[in-house]
Amino acid sequence: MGNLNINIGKLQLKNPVMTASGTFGYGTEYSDFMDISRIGGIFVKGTTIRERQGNPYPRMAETPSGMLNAVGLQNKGVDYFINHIYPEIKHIDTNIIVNVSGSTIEDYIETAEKLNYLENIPAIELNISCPNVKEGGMAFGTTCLSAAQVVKEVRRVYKNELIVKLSPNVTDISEIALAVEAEGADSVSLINTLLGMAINAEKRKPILSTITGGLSGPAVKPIALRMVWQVAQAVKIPVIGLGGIMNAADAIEFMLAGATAIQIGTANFIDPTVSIKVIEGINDYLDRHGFQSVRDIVGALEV
Amino acid sequence: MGNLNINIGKLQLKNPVMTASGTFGYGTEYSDFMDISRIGGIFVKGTTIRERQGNPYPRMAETPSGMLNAVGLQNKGVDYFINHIYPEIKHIDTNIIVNVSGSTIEDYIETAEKLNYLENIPAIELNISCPNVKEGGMAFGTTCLSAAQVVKEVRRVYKNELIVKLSPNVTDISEIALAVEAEGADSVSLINTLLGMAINAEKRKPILSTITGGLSGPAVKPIALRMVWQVAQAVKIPVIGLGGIMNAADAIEFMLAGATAIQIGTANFIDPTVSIKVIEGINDYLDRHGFQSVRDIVGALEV
Amino acid sequence: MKKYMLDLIIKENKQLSDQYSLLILTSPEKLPEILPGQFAEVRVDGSATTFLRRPISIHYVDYELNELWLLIQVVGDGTKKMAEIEEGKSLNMLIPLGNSFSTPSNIDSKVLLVGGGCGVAPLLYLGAHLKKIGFEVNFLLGARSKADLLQLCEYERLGNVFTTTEDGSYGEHGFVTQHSVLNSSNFDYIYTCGPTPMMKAVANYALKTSANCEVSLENTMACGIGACLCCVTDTIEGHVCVCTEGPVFNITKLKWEI
Amino acid sequence: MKKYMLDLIIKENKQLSDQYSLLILTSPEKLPEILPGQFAEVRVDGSATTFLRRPISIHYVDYELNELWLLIQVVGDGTKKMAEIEEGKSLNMLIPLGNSFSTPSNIDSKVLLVGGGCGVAPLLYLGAHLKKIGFEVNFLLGARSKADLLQLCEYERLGNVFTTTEDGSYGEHGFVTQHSVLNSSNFDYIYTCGPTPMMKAVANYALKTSANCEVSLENTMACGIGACLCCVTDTIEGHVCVCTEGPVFNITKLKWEI
Ligand SMILES: Cc1cc2nc3c(=O)[nH]c(=O)nc-3n(C[C@H](O)[C@H](O)[C@H](O)COP(=O)(O)OP(=O)(O)OC[C@H]3O[C@@H](n4cnc5c(N)ncnc54)[C@H](O)[C@@H]3O)c2cc1C
Ligand SMILES: Cc1cc2nc3c(=O)[nH]c(=O)nc-3n(C[C@H](O)[C@H](O)[C@H](O)COP(=O)(O)OP(=O)(O)OC[C@H]3O[C@@H](n4cnc5c(N)ncnc54)[C@H](O)[C@@H]3O)c2cc1C
Ligand SMILES: Cc1cc2nc3c(=O)[nH]c(=O)nc-3n(C[C@H](O)[C@H](O)[C@H](O)COP(=O)(O)O)c2cc1C
Ligand SMILES: Cc1cc2nc3c(=O)[nH]c(=O)nc-3n(C[C@H](O)[C@H](O)[C@H](O)COP(=O)(O)O)c2cc1C
Ligand code: FES
Ligand code: FES
Repeated sequence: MGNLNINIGKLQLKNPVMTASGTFGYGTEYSDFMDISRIGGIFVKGTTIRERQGNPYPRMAETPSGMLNAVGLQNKGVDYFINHIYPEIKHIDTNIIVNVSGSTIEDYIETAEKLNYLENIPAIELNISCPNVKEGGMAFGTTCLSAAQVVKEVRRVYKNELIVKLSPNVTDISEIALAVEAEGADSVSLINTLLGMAINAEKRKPILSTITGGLSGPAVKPIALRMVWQVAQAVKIPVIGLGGIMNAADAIEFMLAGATAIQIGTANFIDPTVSIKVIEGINDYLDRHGFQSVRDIVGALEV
Repeated sequence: MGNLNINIGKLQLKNPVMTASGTFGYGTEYSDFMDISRIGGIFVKGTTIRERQGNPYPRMAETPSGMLNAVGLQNKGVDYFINHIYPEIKHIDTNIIVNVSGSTIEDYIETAEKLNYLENIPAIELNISCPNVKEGGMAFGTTCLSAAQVVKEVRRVYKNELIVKLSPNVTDISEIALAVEAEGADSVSLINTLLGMAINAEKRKPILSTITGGLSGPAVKPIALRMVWQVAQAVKIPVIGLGGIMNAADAIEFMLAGATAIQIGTANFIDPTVSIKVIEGINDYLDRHGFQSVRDIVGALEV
Repeated sequence: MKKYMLDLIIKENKQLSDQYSLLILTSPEKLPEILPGQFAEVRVDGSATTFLRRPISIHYVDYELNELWLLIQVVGDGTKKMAEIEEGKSLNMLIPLGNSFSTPSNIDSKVLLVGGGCGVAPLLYLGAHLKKIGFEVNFLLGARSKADLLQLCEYERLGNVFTTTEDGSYGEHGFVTQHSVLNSSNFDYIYTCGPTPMMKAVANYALKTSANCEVSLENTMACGIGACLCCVTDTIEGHVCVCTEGPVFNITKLKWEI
Repeated sequence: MKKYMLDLIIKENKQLSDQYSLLILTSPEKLPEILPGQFAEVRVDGSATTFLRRPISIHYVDYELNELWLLIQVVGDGTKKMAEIEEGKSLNMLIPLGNSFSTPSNIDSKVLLVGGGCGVAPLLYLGAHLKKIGFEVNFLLGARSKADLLQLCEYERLGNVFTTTEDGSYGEHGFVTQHSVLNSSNFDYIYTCGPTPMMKAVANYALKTSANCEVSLENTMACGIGACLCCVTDTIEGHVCVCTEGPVFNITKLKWEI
């Protein structure tokens, strides 16, 4: 039985398996299927300063080994989260991390500031990479300048672990990672979804109401793995890897490539208990290969 | 029976279905399985000024709904092509288009110049987007400046149809498309492969000899479709769409998004006769929907 | 209600036609409580093109025989694989999902269950439930042709069945909303499931006749349990998830143009 | 040789064990000419994780019965689906692919066919071919244990069979290259197929004893017909495709460190 404990900066995880924002609700949606406190961490839905109705439907299209979504950050706003949702989930015995999105830098700052004071929210994940809203999100994550700027401003007000979630829709993701590291990000998570599109040929219409949407699932895994590998080589802060993880082998690949921990997104839809299976699979891998601790496999790729 | 003829600039196609460079050899590899002259055009292997041995093996990894390759432009060089291969294929009654790669601008210029004089090569496809060779290719395709530069220089010496193949590994592909259009590209083709990576968790080693490789197949289709849509909106020259096309519906989606013609790559490995099936499927679609000509569906997406 | 992930075993696969299959599933354990109108998210194995689970209505539950019925219409690869599944194999599903049809508080209410095509599926279980409580159940079932009118004798066992076919091959000729029973009778509660245009026409009729009306909506779903927000519909309360707040909605809640 | 894309029908699926299946395929039409050492690129349907075709050696061809045999070892999802295929279903394949083993010009040559694990597959057809021409055929077959020694009686029908198992459960104990026949006899031609370390050991033996030696290589393949250049191996003539210039190579052509 290997040791699964691992830290991301100040954040202590009982194991490196977490669930990705927007795919796991607030956690409680899955509690019928398993003991969600066994997971290393839960990244809750994208939260914005004010309530958002999100995009019109249809918001989803299935693609080969993946899916496109165009949810568009539907949520009731940070105050509703603090007053109504936080009290319901704060006692879950794992790391609850809030994914923070915004249309302007001020939105990010204000939202982060409010979350700073929640005792049981040890970290936020700054989503500068959502491809599904016109006015913001991804735009911040696609140039070093804007990424650096938003991180700098949020860092000023947010005192706990600051994770910055990077967009894969860029020429050089390491550059962006270095830029946010320089401004005080404690760690980076990647990847968010890739901008994609689906068409119904018979109807000659886009499938999504927004024409384009974010691609996730195993289809993107090779790209995510490459980016985690590149970023892990470039930065000194911990990297959280995600994108298409479906099983323990996938998770281990990300860790070998340099991820300190991983998140599971779309796979939750296929198997709500997948995160538990991945935890067990990693444990089994450590045993079979004689590793004492999961820390030993981080970046252990032999090249 | 709709009319399948369509032009890409001066290039006349009997139908919009072509086969992608690196996936269809020199065409003759497939002639046991079908009459290859029925295809609208054949993009032959990446050709360089001098012979290249390509990358060490393993060069291939299967991924969910796709594959990674790291061939690295293995070919016998342009002179060998002109003297030994061209004579064997020049009588095939379809458009034979040579995919040209290089490590320096001079390589591209010299290669293009030599191909200028081959009567039955009506076009070249400038590959500024190969992710599998260190010294060049993709580097040219990832900034507007370098993309514009290589196109400008090649345009000076190459008089026939000049197609520029774009890299998807960029933040804004329309920008690059506009840059090469401005320098005289007659059309653009997209997408080349996305940079990806595969790891064997049990062995803790990368699967490819080059660590990273190019991702192709249906996994990338949503991304390719989005990029074709974006570029078709941005440029005035024709767009050739490719990336994950497996059947007629996929091909039609690309044309609806704005592609004047399409290429089929990885799907040839799954079904060597796929291009003929796609031609027939497009024809059937035109009939069912009452279109006189395949030209009527180009960009016909209703948004 | 507690949700489960279960592997149910195919006890029987009655291929009703090329296009329709009735799957009768069972389990070594007692089936959980399921309400009429709820659905399952079914995992499809062995299809290269089916990545996500597929939402399928609960057609019927027989607690005595410990049977759960699904009625499958083949429209693509996922439903094709399901429709072809062999007896003895199992299907993995999340169940029971969604809300349910409501029950009229007044036992004298006249109820009508209007189904079109494969949308008839959830109405069998609803009809059985209403009958058990003591309602007189009326079904109005429409389809393209006789071959698409599914499970008729099952419905007939539960109440009065009125039918229409678009080609006139069975019952009255035309659409459900043109059936003469709608002119000759008045209903207090109307439940409907089927193609959206049909449900809108039914909703329209309900509004005109001041009947209470509940519709069962479809939507593109990824999770089926309210986690992804992919399946929203527009209501007077804003965007809500069809998989948790629905699939059953009272038409007064919807922002439908009818 | 002309290549075909054919749907061959499973006449029989002999599940030799959990890990191995022998597929006997047939076709309403006459099978094309196939040479020993050639392979098929088999399409696997109904597996979500298998995207590309899978290269599988021709185990045997019986032109009289119009049968083609494949010997499948389950290593992943693709081979699992193949090994489980039901009789009456069909497999789509590109066939015949690759070059073939050569035939010694001198009929008195002593030939040895050395196979390890599932690498024994192509040697059955090669042995049958050599026997037909008039050679006395010697097989040296190795496996982990008795259960992994496949199709023994088929080989025995064609010539002398020497065996080794790593656990000593059958034949001589150890690896094929430790078998006593290698000390007691001299061979002019050695053909081998199996795990690379085994083939290298065999090649080493061949070099020492000045025997001609041909090996059948594996590689990761996408197209199987020389179009993609994914399957190269390093030879004295540079990178060449295993799917067209191979899978059979004379060891003098390879840049092996042995
Ligand atoms: C609450 C609910 C209950 C349903 N009950 C039944 C039932 O009892 N019996 C039955 O046969 N069908 C039912 N359906 C419809 C069924 O889910 C779809 O027909 C099925 O998902 C199509 O899958 P496919 O792979 O066969 O087709 P695909 O090839 O995926 O697509 C074919 C068509 O189905 C639509 N579709 C694809 N995925 C979904 C999805 N996740 N949700 C909705 N539509 C989709 C596509 O837009 C397309 O038009 C129900 C749907 C919902 C939302
Ligand atoms: C010329 C040739 C002849 C062969 N003959 C036989 C035979 O007669 N019987 C038999 O059982 N097997 C044979 N093989 C091996 C067989 O192709 C692989 O075992 C099979 O492709 C694995 O597929 P999978 O989906 O079961 O496993 P996967 O899950 O894909 O992978 C399992 C293992 O197989 C390897 N593998 C995956 N894809 C390929 C590929 N395209 N080519 C080679 N290796 C791969 C992987 O690296 C991995 O180690 C032959 C291979 C070659 C190249
Ligand atoms: C339906 C859906 C909603 C998502 N919502 C968010 C979100 O609100 N904020 C965010 O940062 N990422 C969001 N994502 C992206 C995921 O967190 C994750 O980065 C991405 O899906 C890749 O991982 P996967 O392939 O494991 O799903 C969403 C993804 C999906 C599929
Ligand atoms: C094995 C392989 C080799 C390739 N070689 C080349 C090449 O030499 N030049 C080039 O421009 N593109 C090359 N490509 C990219 C394809 O032409 C095409 O752009 C890409 O595969 C996406 O299309 P697809 O998904 O239909 O395969 C290659 C792709 C594969 C799979
Ligand atoms: S399908 Fe995920 S919220 Fe409804
Ligand atoms: S597998 Fe494509 S060239 Fe050999």
